[in-house]
Amino acid sequence: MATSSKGAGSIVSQKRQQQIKRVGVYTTAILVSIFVTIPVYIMLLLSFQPPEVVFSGGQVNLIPQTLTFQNFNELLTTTKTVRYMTNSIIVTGSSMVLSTSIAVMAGYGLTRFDFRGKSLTARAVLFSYMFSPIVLAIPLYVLFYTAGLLNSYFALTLSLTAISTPFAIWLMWQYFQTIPISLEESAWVRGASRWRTVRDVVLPVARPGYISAAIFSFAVAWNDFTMARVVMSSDNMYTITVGASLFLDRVSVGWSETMAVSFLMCIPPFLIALFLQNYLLQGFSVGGLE
Amino acid sequence: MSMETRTAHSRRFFGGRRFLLLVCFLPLVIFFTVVWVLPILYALNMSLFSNPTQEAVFVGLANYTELLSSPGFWTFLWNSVVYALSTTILSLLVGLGLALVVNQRIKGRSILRTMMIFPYLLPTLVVIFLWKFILDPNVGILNQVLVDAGLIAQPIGFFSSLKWAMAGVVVTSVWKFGSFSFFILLARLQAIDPDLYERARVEGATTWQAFRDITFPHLKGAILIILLVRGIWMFNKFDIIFLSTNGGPLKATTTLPIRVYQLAFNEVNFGAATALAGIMFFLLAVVATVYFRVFNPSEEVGA
Amino acid sequence: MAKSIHLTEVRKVFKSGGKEFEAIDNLSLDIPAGSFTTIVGPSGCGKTTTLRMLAGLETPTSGQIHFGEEEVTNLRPQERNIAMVFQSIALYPHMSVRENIGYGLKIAGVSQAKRNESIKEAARTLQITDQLDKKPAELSGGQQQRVALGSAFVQNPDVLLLDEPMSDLDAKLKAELRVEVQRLHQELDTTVVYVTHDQTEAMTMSDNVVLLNEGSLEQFDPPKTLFDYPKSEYVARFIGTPSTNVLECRIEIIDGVPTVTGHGLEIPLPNQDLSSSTGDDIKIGIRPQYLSLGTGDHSVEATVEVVEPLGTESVVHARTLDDTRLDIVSDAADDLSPGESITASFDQDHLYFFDADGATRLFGEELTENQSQAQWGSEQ
Amino acid sequence: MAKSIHLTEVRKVFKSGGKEFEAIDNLSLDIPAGSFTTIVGPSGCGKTTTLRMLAGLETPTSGQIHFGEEEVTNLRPQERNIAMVFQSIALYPHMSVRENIGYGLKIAGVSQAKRNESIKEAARTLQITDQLDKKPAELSGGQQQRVALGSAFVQNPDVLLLDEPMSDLDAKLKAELRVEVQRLHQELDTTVVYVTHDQTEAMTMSDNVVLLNEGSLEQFDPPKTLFDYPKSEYVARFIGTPSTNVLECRIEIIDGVPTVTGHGLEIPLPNQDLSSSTGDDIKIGIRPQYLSLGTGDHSVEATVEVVEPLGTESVVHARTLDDTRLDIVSDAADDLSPGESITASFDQDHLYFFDADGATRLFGEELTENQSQAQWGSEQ
Amino acid sequence: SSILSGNNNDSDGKGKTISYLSDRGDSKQIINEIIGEFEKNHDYKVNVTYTSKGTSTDQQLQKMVAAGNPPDLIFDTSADAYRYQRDGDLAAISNVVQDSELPDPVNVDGESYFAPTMVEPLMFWYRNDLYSSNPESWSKWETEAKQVSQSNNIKGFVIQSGQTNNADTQITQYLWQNDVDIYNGPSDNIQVTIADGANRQKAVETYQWLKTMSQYSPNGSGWEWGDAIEALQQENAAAIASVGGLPILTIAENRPDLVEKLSPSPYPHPQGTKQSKWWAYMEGHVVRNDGKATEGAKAFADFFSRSDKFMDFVLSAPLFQFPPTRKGLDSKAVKNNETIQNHPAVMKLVKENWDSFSTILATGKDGAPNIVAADAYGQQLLGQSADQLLVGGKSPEQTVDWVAKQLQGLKN
Ligand SMILES: Nc1ncnc2c1ncn2[C@@H]1O[C@H](COP(=O)(O)OP(=O)(O)OP(=O)(O)O)[C@@H](O)[C@H]1O
Ligand SMILES: Nc1ncnc2c1ncn2[C@@H]1O[C@H](COP(=O)(O)OP(=O)(O)OP(=O)(O)O)[C@@H](O)[C@H]1O
Ligand SMILES: [Mg+2]
Ligand SMILES: [Mg+2]
Repeated sequence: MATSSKGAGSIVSQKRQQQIKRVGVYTTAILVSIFVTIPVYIMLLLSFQPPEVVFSGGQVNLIPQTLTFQNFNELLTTTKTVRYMTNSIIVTGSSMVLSTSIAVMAGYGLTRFDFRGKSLTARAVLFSYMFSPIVLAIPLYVLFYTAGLLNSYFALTLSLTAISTPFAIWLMWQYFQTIPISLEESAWVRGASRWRTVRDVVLPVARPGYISAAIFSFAVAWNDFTMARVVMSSDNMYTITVGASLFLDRVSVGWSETMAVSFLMCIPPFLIALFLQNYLLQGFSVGGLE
Repeated sequence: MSMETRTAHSRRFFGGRRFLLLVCFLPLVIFFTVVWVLPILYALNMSLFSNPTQEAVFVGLANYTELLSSPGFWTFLWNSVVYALSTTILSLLVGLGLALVVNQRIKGRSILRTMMIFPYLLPTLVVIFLWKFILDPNVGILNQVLVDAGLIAQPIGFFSSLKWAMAGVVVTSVWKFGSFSFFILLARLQAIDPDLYERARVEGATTWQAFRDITFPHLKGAILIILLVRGIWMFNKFDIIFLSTNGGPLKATTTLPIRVYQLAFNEVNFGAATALAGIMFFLLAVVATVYFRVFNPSEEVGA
Repeated sequence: MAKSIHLTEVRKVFKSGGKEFEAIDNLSLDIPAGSFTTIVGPSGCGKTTTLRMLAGLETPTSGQIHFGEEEVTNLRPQERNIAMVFQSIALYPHMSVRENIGYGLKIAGVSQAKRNESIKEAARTLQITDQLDKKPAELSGGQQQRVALGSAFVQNPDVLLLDEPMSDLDAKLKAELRVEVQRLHQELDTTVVYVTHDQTEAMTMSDNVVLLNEGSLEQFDPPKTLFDYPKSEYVARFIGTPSTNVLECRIEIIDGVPTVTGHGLEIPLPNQDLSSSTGDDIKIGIRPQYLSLGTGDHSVEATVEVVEPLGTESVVHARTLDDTRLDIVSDAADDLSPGESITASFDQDHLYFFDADGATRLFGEELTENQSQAQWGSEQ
Repeated sequence: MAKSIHLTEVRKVFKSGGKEFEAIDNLSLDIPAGSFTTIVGPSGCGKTTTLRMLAGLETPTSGQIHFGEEEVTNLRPQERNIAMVFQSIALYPHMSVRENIGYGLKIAGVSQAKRNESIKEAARTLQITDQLDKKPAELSGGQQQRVALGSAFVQNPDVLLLDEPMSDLDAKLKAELRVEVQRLHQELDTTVVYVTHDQTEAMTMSDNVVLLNEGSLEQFDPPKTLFDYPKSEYVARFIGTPSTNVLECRIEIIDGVPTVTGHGLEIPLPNQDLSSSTGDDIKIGIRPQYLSLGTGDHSVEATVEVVEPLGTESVVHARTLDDTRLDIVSDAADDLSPGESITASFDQDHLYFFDADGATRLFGEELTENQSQAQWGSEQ
Repeated sequence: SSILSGNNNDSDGKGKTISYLSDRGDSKQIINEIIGEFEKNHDYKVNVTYTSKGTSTDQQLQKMVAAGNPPDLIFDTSADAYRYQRDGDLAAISNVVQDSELPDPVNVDGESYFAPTMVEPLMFWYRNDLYSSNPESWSKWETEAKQVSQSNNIKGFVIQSGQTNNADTQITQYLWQNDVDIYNGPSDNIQVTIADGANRQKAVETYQWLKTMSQYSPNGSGWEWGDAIEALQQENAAAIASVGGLPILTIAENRPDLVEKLSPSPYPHPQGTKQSKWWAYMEGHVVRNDGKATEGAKAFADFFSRSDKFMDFVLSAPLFQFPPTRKGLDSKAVKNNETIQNHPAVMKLVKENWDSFSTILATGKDGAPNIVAADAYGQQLLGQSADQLLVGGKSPEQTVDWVAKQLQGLKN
């Protein structure tokens, strides 16, 4: 009989095996949590402790002793952190919207239409990944300078969008392929115009897809240092990454303020991670790969 | 039979098709031309000149040949490959391990998930702050812990010793980018029909056999895509290395993108810098083309 | 207002990857206004394609489609007053059941209050009142199909197109809904075209049945006619369970009379103009229900393979001496066991005679009644 | 080697979200080695759960399971020599059909050559030889189910568990495969437990049928017994299509004889010990097949609602005067039309009598044959 | 100009908007005030682009030049100024420099190209509680460092290496301390002499010294100023070299308890002889000649140098930046500055050594401007040489040969 050897040699009971597996799983989980959390913990620790407490005695004290907002106070009163954050939020927000809109339109077009040059478009999008973005700095600067757009939100938004769009398009393209065309057809049959169908059916159904794309665009834009450096040249226009890198040079600014400003930069990503991860997962489940 | 063809045909007679097509692609085409095509052409054009921004002299491919024959090129290429491969593979492994864990029904999995996505969204600058602080030989927690535990006699300058610099940069990168693979793989794992595992158990498969014969084949396409996309991105990654080691010590972490930067801004040789970028582009395009031919990752998953 | 539907020499060719595939081949049909027409046929025969052309989701490669007087061949789906239930169900995942059902009405500008009323009524009929506030993903396959039905019915269309709308329901519910759908059809003023591959549905629900065979029309008739007077072997085999038995025979002249011989049978064909076919192969078809284990005009020897008890009756699966399958429905088969020899008898007026191409040449009752015209009349 | 299966007071409680749900309640069964047992019941009654406990994929909350002499209650699936076809089909999407079928054998270490042989044979039987090199996604639902069947059969297990393995097949193929599965069962030395909610399958294929009702055993008997001697109204209604008609009546003493009255009926119950129930409600059940439009011992007036022609016969859906549904299967209903009044007659030996709780108290034939014990014996 | 750069170079330098590139973001407030006053008095507008310290000014500049949009005014070091002058990009601002008391480090053919605004000398800081005395000579230095390293859980000193300004200046200073003449010759014929004769011997000695001292030092490759200060702050090292009072300012923030324990000191001399050359950065303004508002930039540089807020600008980072003239040191503003008052030892050191302050630029014969040194500093070749020695495992001799070869390479 084919399967007579089943179960041979199993001395450990099913329950026991389950236990061993659980222990393994939890150990991995804990190790990874430590790996991920420690840097974040340290950031929180430093942000909310006076530096002389953290660094006293030549050791970094890992146990919080007090709670202080002194570092933030310092940031907010002596630097343009608020202004930088505002700039960051403006360009990140507009880049997110722009990149996602382009991705939704292009993704929809690539899935729903057949036309000559479609595969060329798709390939161009893919190959644009392969050009090192740092080389774009000079041509883009020239471009924006010529167009008189330097030092504007518009130019920075455009540059950031340039970096995030290819992947976002790819994500949407894949995502739309999982949405059955019959959903749209069903709306047409019921008398809905094309535009109405897009509004009532396509967009709501594609939501996880475009939220993933938006999160990705967010990560790119919020992350950015190079492009902001290329495009922005006045203090009032710097984003928080550039701004922080400027004032962190200062004599009087130490690790504590560094961590405090890092903490501020972490708030939007944290909110996104907290509230939108489900969409991200859904979006990636189809968009990420196929 | 493809849905696209079906609708494409059926819509030929519908009003508005052309218009909708235009709406879908016009922004893309304009945008793409402005922010990618023009700059890239401009850059590639620069690579054919010496001193292209001031007294430009056309030199043809001289910049390219010069770069390829310079001894440093192969070192930097090697560094790039080491960096790109090790970060990609490690972040894949970390992502895979954790995705497998989170895919189990355990308590706190959603917290784990939140924790994992978080680093990916952080600005590189912040990531560097955090890791510099951890790996720093002076204030660094890691050194402090290792010294206190008696594992090392004196603090190690992780970003500044030949032995550790690449490792330091890689760990930092993996910390940030591990979650990219994690999310893609987790999504993929969750799409696997749990009945497949039950069927395998009934058929007598061990846990390992089930992983080999079910989990792995399902993840294969995703893994190939991650290797490709992440690999390209890491090969082109600039900021994380620049901010942590700036290519040092002694070129130990100088990758091609770092070198491009140095050529452009330290040595003010835009011709060579853009030529090097062109070489990188060419290398990646070749690798990607071969990769697509051999593995066809999109088909892998599509099935 | 219900409209008649006319297809005139409709062809549909799909091009994919350079290859052409003819999904529908010269189909002409005249479906009366307000009638209930079922399209049946095996998988891939072009049922969905036909329906999609009616809906305007595909454009015929050639030929015309009219709704009543109006030519609609090139009209967009939005411009035909139709409703459709898709084979893939196609519910909007982001809308509640209520919104799904009401979406067409909303598009048409019906007020919220009126919409709710229609929705409530449809939900009651389809037994999904409790599900109204759920999302489609929370429903079972059967419930989803009922929602799809509901959303088509509330729209009160001229033409209602249903693509296998009950395939996911269980037998009991199916039986109930069949009755409801018929009731709704009677109440609404609409022409229904219903695609299915379940012949029970085709037989029980419809005024007319369209039977397709690889894109061409095989027969278009009321169900009873289809069952009793199949135009071909294909029709005879497709309609009715178990499938019609077919025995291969030949025509010989015995005692001057053209006679069908084979399998130990001798069936004379007096007065029939099949003598010209002497020596030709001919097939005879007989429904399992008309075979009995008792006596009859003719009989065939066979060996029992399996007996399937079905409650009041059983199906006996047997094979003739030359290994042709022979199914018999009988209520006296309980004590048969595999391997046993039986004699299956039949009366010749239940026979169908098919020529080598599978076209029906003669119905058994014509032999007996001496009629030369089949009841379903001349070629339509 | 086929093994008998014994379930002893098996309970299965699911905990989810703090709530407990009893999916199986005190189930005891003795399934003979080598037999073919079907588990039927409506959706959610615990069929799959039972099967999964046999497979070792769920552990009973209490009670024991034995295969032959051996207790397997806590053994892992790998340690029981079983094969299973899942309700969800569960084919490995990345493996070809060939690999799918052979996977269990590969795990068991069977050589490539031997594997190929088994696969080839299974594929021939299941008519999927042409599909062997395709991926599951390229197959139709029906083909997929056949692949799943194949991979279970090639494993030659002690116990073969099949969870609705034919739900996606079309009627014709289903009929064919039913026969094949039975043939395979006869050839292989294995005990088959087969879950379905298609009663035709249950009736035609099995040696014994387990009918579950919300997790408890309703009846465990050979199909014929189940059909003819249902233990309860639930069983009578569940088995047989159309469903058994049930009319609510009462017991009165008429002329000193306990008599069932209602719907214009008067059915005396001589010699039956139901006199103690005088004044009680009682329900009578009669299968639509045993109702006729002709004459009989008793008759009921009804109004036709819908007539469904089914080829040789028709189903008449009617309602009695007090609006109870009444279905009649008849071959003489062609000219009935909705609204018409009919008289449905029956012989009393086809009746079932249920008490208020739905338990069967009496079979009509007992009245006639004057037997006081039903054929299926005393309470089992 | 380039055919590629979109060619916006048609300006006559008479534009009204001055584009100003500066890395002094930390003195932003005062700079803005000065700009405000300037704009009130002149018909110009000033647009400042701040960059972070280090190389980002270069990057920003290259980008702007490449686009044909060069800035008019740059805040930079004298060494960079000389490089730009060599490239022909600067406009002379002789009137700004020569009419004032400002030093004139970039004077070519009688024209001045650099208007200094501040001086930043290197300084040595040590733990007065761990070092038994101020280690004035190399031998003492070694004994102290050894003693501290062995008896305490702390490194005696920090040797920094790598491609950073920090490492480069320090290695240069060590060589200077041993009287190594890295270069020689007049501006138009600079010779690299580090590997010649006696210089080679002394250079090898110096590198040998560094190697010895590195035993008592944490590995410091790639460190910038802040890293060294952190070593001091975290008590990983007992002594470091830095720019001016930067360490004490930082430590006052994070470790107030350490402030008392730190003392400034000049670089020790191997022979204990007098200090002859002491690296001090000089930073200030240069005006490019290819911008759109060259004239305005000149006016602004002049206005800036003469502004009554000039001292406020210098003192916006006291102890770190010092006035560009000796006279400025004695000014009221400096004297009254609270931070400076708190650290009299620093001021004393600066005043005593003022005369030996020198930049890398002035390393030609008799202090003539040295373009090779400017370029070497731009690429931090001497810092790299220490990396070759300490990280790359070259011997002192090999290191000297390596650095000589690299420097020679710059000449071509
Ligand atoms: N867009 C298309 N491109 C190419 N071939 C197509 C297309 N749509 C349908 N076909 C082909 O046309 C034939 C008829 O398809 P259709 O969907 O009408 O079948 P069907 O009768 O509805 O079958 P089923 O019962 O399986 O739904 C099939 O062979 C199918 O493969
Ligand atoms: N893991 C589980 N957790 C909680 N409840 C469950 C679980 N599995 C099954 N149930 C519940 O147990 C009951 C029996 O489920 P089971 O799957 O055995 O039904 P079934 O008879 O196979 O139904 P169907 O015909 O629909 O397949 C159902 O009410 C189901 O919701
Ligand atoms: Mg179809
Ligand atoms: Mg089930």
